[in-house]
Amino acid sequence: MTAPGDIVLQAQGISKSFPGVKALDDVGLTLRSGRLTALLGENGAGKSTLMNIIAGVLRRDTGTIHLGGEPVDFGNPREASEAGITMIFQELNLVANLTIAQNIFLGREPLTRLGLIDTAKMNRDAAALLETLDLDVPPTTPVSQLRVGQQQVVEIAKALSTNARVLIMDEPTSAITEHEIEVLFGIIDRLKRQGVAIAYITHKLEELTRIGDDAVVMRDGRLIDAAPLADLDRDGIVRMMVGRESRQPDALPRPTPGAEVLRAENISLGKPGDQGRRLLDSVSFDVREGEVLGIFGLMGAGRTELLETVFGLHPGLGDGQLLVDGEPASVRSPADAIAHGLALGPEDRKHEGLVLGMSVADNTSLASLPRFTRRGFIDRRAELAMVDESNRRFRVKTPSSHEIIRNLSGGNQQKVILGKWLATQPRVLLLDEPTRGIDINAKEEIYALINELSHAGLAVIVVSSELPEVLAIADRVMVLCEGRKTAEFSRAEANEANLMNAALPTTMESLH
Amino acid sequence: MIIVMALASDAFLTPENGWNILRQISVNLCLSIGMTLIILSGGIDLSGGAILALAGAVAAGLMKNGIGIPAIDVLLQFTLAGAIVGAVVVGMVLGWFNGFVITKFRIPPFVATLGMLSIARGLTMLWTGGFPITGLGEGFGFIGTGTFMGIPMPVWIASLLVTAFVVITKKTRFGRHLYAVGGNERAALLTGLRVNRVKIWVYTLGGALAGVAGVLVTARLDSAQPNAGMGYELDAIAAVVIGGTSLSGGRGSIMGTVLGCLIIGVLNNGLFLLDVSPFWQQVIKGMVILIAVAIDKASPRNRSD
Amino acid sequence: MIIVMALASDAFLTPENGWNILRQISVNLCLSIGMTLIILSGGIDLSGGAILALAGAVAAGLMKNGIGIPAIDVLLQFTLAGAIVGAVVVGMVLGWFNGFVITKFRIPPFVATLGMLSIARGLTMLWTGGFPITGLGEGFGFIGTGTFMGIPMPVWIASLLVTAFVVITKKTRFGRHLYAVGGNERAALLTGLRVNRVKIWVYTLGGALAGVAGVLVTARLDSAQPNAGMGYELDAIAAVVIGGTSLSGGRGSIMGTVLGCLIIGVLNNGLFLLDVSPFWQQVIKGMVILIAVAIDKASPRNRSD
Amino acid sequence: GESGDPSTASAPAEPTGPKKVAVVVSTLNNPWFVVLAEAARDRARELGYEATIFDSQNDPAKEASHYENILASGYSAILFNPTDADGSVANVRRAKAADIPVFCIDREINATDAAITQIISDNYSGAVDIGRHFVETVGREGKYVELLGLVGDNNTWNRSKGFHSVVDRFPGLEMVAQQSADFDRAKALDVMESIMQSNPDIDAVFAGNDAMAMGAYQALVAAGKAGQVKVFGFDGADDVVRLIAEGGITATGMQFPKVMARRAAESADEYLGGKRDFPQKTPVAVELVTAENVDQYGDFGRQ
Ligand SMILES: Nc1ncnc2c1ncn2[C@@H]1O[C@H](COP(=O)(O)OP(=O)(O)OP(=O)(O)O)[C@@H](O)[C@H]1O
Ligand SMILES: Nc1ncnc2c1ncn2[C@@H]1O[C@H](COP(=O)(O)OP(=O)(O)OP(=O)(O)O)[C@@H](O)[C@H]1O
Ligand SMILES: O[C@@H]1[C@H](O)[C@H](O)CO[C@H]1O
Ligand SMILES: [Mg+2]
Ligand SMILES: [Mg+2]
Repeated sequence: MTAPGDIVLQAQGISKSFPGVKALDDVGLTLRSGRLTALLGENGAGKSTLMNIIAGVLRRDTGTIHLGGEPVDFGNPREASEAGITMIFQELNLVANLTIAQNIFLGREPLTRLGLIDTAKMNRDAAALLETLDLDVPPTTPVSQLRVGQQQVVEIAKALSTNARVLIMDEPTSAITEHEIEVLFGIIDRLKRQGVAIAYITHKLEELTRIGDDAVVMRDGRLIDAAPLADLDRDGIVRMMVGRESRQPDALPRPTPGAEVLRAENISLGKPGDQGRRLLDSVSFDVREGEVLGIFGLMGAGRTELLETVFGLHPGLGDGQLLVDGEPASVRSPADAIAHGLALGPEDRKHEGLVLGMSVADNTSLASLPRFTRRGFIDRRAELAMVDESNRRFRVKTPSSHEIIRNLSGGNQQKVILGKWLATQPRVLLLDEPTRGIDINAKEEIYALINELSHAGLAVIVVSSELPEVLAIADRVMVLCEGRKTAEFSRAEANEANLMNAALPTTMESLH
Repeated sequence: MIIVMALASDAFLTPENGWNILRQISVNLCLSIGMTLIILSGGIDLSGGAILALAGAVAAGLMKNGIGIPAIDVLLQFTLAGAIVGAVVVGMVLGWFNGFVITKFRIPPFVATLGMLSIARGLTMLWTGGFPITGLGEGFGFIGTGTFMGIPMPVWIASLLVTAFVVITKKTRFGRHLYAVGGNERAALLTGLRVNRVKIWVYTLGGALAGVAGVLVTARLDSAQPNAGMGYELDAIAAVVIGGTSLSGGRGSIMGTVLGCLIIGVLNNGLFLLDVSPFWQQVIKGMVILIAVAIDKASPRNRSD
Repeated sequence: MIIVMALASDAFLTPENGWNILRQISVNLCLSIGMTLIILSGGIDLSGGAILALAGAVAAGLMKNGIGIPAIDVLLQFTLAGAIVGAVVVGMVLGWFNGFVITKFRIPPFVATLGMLSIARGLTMLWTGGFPITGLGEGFGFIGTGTFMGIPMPVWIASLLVTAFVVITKKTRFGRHLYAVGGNERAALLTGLRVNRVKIWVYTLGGALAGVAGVLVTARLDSAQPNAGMGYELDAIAAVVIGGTSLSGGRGSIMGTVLGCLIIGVLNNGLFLLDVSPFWQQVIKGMVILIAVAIDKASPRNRSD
Repeated sequence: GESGDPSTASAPAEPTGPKKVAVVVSTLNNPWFVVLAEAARDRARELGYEATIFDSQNDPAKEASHYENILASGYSAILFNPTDADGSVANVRRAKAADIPVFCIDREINATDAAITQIISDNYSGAVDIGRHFVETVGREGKYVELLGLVGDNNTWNRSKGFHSVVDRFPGLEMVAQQSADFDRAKALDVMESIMQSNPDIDAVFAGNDAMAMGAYQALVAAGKAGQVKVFGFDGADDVVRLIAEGGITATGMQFPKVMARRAAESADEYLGGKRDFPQKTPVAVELVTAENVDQYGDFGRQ
């Protein structure tokens, strides 16, 4: 067993290029036994790429990696995991149709003497793991029935079950609740005591004081600094990340809300295939011109469903009434919603917001093509002019508007989505977790944009799981809990305590 | 490949043989254009060959016998143009039905069109009684065998369709929507595209193009064969895929498909010219499909995931 | 459906007819088991029928003529068991080749197996010279037409295979990995599963099962037909999909496929007993496929997106 | 005529309704067989039977399934057009074991002790006649193309062999291409177009059936060579007969599917009435149809 502080893994001189991008340029990393090294940097800094190389997902172009003093060169994730390196990936990697237990032990299924899978043992072991993680769901539940946050917990369970000596976590807390984060941090402490070396990527700097030991700051594929956390302060880190002083979110003046634009009355939503349960139960709200309405709640409170229902995505299942400018509006599809001036930036950018194989330009204009269409034909010149204007306005960083959007960083993808919707000249903008997985700098740009848009008279609804975010940008906050509206606060009334209080279920009955 | 063939057979590089190949691929090209649209939208169509047969039989039947409506004791006679329109309309209706079933009942396209394959084959048999409909007259035959300004009619028709659909896919809103639906259906839906409407159109157009192909086949043979077009759907899919269109949708082009049809046409033609034994022809054709697609996959532009 | 048929025809519910149906579906069942594995893994196979034909021809050829190795002037003679093993090995090799091409050159399964369809058909013709191989002897015929404990041999063989593959898919690591690869290939890869190895095995098994099906067809007819199994791949896919297995992989089961085969078998059998005209049969069969899948899709357990 | 066993003739006592006769046909995807099957069915009905057509879709395995169904459901006789000379033998034997008489039509099975009788076209001799006429009209020198039918089909090779048994004796007649067009009109058209590229100077085409002869003719029309190149077919389909009269096609071998099918139905009726002495093979001559005698013929038969 290594002593605490011994070097477990050392990477040196790592470089990696993708077509058109140098993602890593001569980067090094040292992971020590029993210590957590935080990787910090803007979107696209190269954090995930570095971790993916260490975990055998990507091949490096140059450089060396030593594990326990021995040089290693992994051709695939299996070789890395056999050598004791386990990674929790930034994007969920579970097989939806398998159960929790089947996912946790995938590839390492316990066998009976006959060589068949020992299902009983597997479920027992999985149940024990779930217990330590405080996830109260039977291990035989198919993963497809879990919320995103619960799935993230299963990912963690899966990683823990490998007993790795190097554990890499790429934004493990981006989708889980405060409570789940606490549990995770408890486990991280325990693993550190057991001598595991941990690499941890996050955009939430406040987590570091709680669990971090060392920090590595990256920018544009280069290593900027590596030091014990104690030697760094928050402002210093941010300065290193973005390469300049961070702009304080100056409390920009808020416009006075105008007339009511959208009113939703008694929105309800049944659970598909289950008559009894309701995902939403008579939720009513309204939003005015120039106003930002925040919707807060824990994971699974039904916020995504609320936006989707308003946007016409559940025509058969939902009921309730929508009024736009006081007139009843029939919204039975997103196309109807758009026709009434609504726009939705979905929670899952990659899978719901963008056609990843299309160019930046084609994605940007996709919702507003009618404006550029004469007798069915697209006026390409007018279209590109709009796209260029939009890219300038939203400061989209891209080599050209013909670049395939898959190659852009998350923050820039999010800005393209905003640009796409603004091109439809909407009245109400619905944004679901618009800053999830986005770096501090890009986040602030997006806050500024939201503010700017509301000054221009747009009504904005923002769903967020981050208290500071809601408090910073919303004029009014509505809280959901288990599909019901539990409270509404004005900007002046809202604070962390009363929001959280309204968001917590009163009955602790679990949600499945 | 073209070079190999040119060296091996003198007849290969004659202009006459060029027209020949183009005429021969024109039917597959019609089907393949429709198949390209369908595959771009993220679907697949196994019923093209069967719709072709029914449409051809309908064209021939309308031309030759008209259609009787016993209830009011009327016999409708059709002109050449009327019969052709009738065939294309039949293709459209069956294609529309494919799209309807796929979008409304969410039946996977593979299965829905497999069902249609069986249905259309049965309908063709019912319409023809199992007998070819022959002797369709000069005018009809001209479409299949005539030339206009020295260019065979089927080549004209196929070229016009290629041009039209290159423009449709590249320059129109419908074309853009097609790529978006095939690239990411959920995102397209959330962006307000009428995904189902796009899909229904795609299958309807596919059916219409199969109808045109049916008219061409019938005109070339001066006869509607009940078993026409058997297996043509697989040729069309092969052409589309060899032409670089991704089976998962959203990526590819009509011009690629034209190239795919040409490769298959040249291969078929060349193997005959070289008088390769029919047994070996099958083996070689299979190999060439594999090699063509493997090369395409290995090219840098397609290395993405 | 079974009820409708039973009411309409007395002959339908006899025990004899029951064995009949089971015997008739046994070949399709072998192919469909392989197809289920392949579809569960996220692939598709169009070459099953062609491999069936080649394997059947190989079994018959080995039985009857052995194989000569001219270089060393040796003629290898094969026993019954040897010939059967030979056929299954041929199926495995071609299946393996499918898997190899799919994983190594990343050719879409649809295309790779379409190429193999052509290759295997050509090889069958080359092996047989286009003529059936007949007169294979009692022992061989017994496999196709004999009974053991009152149960037809093909039913025994199919049942054993069903049992084996139910266990394999449900209880072994390979089976679990199969579902994982089909359900989320990237997750399976990142979890350290040997995705390519799983896929190659799946296609190899599919080939082996096509080989078994080839032996069964040949034994039933006491003759290997060069054009055996034409179009069987589509029947197999239909059975798998009707049985509730998702064409996008990761969801479904062998028992579902057994049900799918039964539905198709009962349908074929019943339509004949009811004296439905062969032309209408095709129309009805297409309709039933659509309806069966639509009902399956509408059932609550499948309402997920 | 040793087939049939009188003691089993009265086997299944069917108290009510007419007896049932099955017509099992290799495929309905070719009008030739549609004519054949419908003629057999209609004749059986005329004779007072219930008659049903079973389509084997060119697949002996499907044919085997039909046999099983038929044997399980009380049919009295099978009028049978086999998918394959070898592949169908086992089926006929199974019927024989169940005491159901089988009467083969048009295509043989390679067994003489299984069917009651086989009423078949004499393909080989018919093709010999065509070969003779070919040499007479084309001459002893020239280039020709042969279009084969389905390469897995007996008739394909019987016709080819019969033809070559004559033509190959004349070394001046050179076969410049031999390709399969699967008995299919559209395939024959494509194949012929391609062949003519490398062999623009052919004198004749021999096609293994009339559908292919028509496809080849269509290619010649398109190339402006109809009439120059002599086309020979086999079957006696109505468009070929018409073209022989018009001079577009040189000759075909007339088969008599309706005659054969009716005779099979009548034989079955006689068998069920007690008659037992049938010849194992009843060859039906294939008649050479040329411009001289074409007025005597119609669609698949004599006027
Ligand atoms: N497969 C790929 N192909 C092309 N470019 C890629 C690929 N993967 C990453 N990149 C590019 O490499 C750079 C580094 O990306 P990486 O994912 O490592 O960033 P990150 O620091 O993890 O960012 P985030 O905080 O957004 O997760 C980015 O410019 C990204 O666009
Ligand atoms: N397709 C579905 N089928 C069944 N249950 C679902 C489905 N989608 C969501 N749910 C359930 O509905 C509830 C509300 O989920 P929803 O995604 O709206 O919550 P949320 O507040 O937006 O949280 P998150 O931030 O995780 O999206 C949860 O209990 C979730 O498990
Ligand atoms: O005799 C028939 C006809 O010639 C038909 O055209 C093909 O199959 C043969 O068996
Ligand atoms: Mg990352
Ligand atoms: Mg949500």
